[in-house]
Amino acid sequence: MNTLDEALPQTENQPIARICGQPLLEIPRDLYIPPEALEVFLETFEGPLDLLLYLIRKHNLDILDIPMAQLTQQYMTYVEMMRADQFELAAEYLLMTALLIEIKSRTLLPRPVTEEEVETDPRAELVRRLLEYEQMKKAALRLDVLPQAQRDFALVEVWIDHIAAQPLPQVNIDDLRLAWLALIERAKVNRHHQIGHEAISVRACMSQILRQLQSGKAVRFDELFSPTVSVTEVVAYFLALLELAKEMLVTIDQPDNFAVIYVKSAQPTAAV
Amino acid sequence: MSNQPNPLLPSETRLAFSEYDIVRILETALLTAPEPLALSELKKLFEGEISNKQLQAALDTLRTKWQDSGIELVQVAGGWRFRSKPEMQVFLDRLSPQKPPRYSRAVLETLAIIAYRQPVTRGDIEEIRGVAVSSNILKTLEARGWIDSVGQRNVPGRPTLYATTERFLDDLNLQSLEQLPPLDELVALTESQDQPPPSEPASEDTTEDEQT
Amino acid sequence: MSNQPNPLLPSETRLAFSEYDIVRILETALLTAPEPLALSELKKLFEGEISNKQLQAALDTLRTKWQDSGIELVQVAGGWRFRSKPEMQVFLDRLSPQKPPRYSRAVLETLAIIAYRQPVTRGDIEEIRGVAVSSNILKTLEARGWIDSVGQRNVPGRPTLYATTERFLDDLNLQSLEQLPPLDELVALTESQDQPPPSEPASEDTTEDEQT
Repeated sequence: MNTLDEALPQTENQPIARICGQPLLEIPRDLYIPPEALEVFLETFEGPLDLLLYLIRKHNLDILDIPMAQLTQQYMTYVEMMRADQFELAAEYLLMTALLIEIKSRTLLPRPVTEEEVETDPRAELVRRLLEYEQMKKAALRLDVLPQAQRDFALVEVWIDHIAAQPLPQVNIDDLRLAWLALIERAKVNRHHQIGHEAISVRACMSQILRQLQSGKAVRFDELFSPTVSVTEVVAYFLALLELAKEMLVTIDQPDNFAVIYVKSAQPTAAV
Repeated sequence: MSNQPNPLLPSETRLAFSEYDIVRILETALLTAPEPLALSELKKLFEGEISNKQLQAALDTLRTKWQDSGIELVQVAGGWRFRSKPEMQVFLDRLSPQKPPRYSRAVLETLAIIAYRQPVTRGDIEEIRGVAVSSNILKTLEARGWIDSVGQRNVPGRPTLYATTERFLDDLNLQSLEQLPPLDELVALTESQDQPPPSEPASEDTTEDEQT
Repeated sequence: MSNQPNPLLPSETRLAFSEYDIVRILETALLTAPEPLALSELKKLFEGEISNKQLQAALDTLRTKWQDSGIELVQVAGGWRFRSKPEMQVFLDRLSPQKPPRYSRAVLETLAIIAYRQPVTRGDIEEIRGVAVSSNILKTLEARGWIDSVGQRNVPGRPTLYATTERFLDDLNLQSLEQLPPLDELVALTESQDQPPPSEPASEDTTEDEQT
């Protein structure tokens, strides 16, 4: 599992930079870095910890027993080179230089033999930080390998045809009942107008008959009645017809006694 | 981690895609595409290694495959896309509940008058409601297919007569107008129940009125 | 136009949904949803008229139904959703050749620290990485919807605490943070200098492995 080459962020075959047209495939093995590559080199590292880790792994140093002199010297070589070329160096690199020198000088001091407390290794904090950083660095690589939405797989989102299915207001019988009640209330309050208690069926038949007459042609009276209707419906239709005649909506003609009765819309032509 | 040879990719030997793979790839692309995919784009999926005939056949297969489900493959201006069927909307709406739109009181009262007193003219409605009826209200109900004009009254101006339609009955789940609550009952109900004049809500209403 | 009685809707008699209808409705909802759907949301589709057992059975049916196709039903932190199988990506990429940019190491390391150490402040991240964290990095991750601020640490300056979001897990197809790749164990460091740590083979292992 830990076989990844963690020292460098790049995958093997990917040039980290092109210098004078030549692909730079890896950080040069020795400490010499062509000046043109320095900036690229610096950008390759995510900071002093990253650079230190690189040096440690590169030179097979034991992270738990870092030879401070060697590491400090190498680190400073890089930093000095970069400064000499006047790259703007993040303050963190200089801060790390100071830290390394401090640790180195402390390790050089003779250990007080009589000390009762176990003195902590001055390198311990640096090692802890290096390990913690390395841990996160690896975690980042592994996170990046996980399949990722939009990069490694797509999400399914089928179109919802909202327009075709635009919701319309729903009405139910109760709505109508309430609306009618409100009307009655208002009618009672506003005037003593009596709203007729007319059978709905007759009014419905009136609409129906008017529809049948819409063409403007005269229709035989008996044709207005579907053969399957019940007696009450026949009565309702008849009353509707009378009502329509009363309201002058239809004309009823019977050319002769006992002849066929024709019903016709009273309007010229129902071009509505 | 994903560098095994992909069995779906024709190898260097340039095996043609099988019909099964074509359908499978098309389906995946159409389900994940944010936009309709034109035929030219669908061909890109196969880097041209597919004939128009094969493509068309695969689209037909896909369309048939999905026809009984809640989504369907359709051809729109921009190309092909899956979309949900309108009948599924009611379920999908439960996930993101928008308040169902409601008709204004003005619309409902107008509808009630037409339902109970048909055929009626706009004047009739205004007389009963006591306020002017905007033509928007009538248009809303006509557009809904719930009322239509059935003629004109033979009086000066020849006003249009409105009646409710069969569709109105269907939509309200009624078999006939007789199934509307009877007026007598309603009148009796109001007469018995109240004395305090409920003028307040009513007058409030007339002003709020005419939006649809 | 769409107001006929919907045969899928149980009528007033409260017929239970058939298994066929459940699967069909679930499928449509999951295919059209822009986000993963939690079980509680899936239940809303049926207005509660479905047991957990029925729901789970239907999800299993759906998963099986799709397993041979190019997309699959998966469970992520936010719930259930369909996604294309990674093996299909090679075809989908042909439709939109520009891939989303890969994140820089700085972004990835910041993300890892937030994911594994959350909740953390910017100072915590800088401490671990050893460099300043530009606000662009945090903005990039916030814009992706992968991190957000979950509060402030109660110290001077009240720095913002960051954590990963459900979306982060969803986009990585994970159900919980526990499914993130495990961290390498930090060897026991500070005590190591005097006596060799008891976990010697382990620590040896780690150091050896890292060498190149």
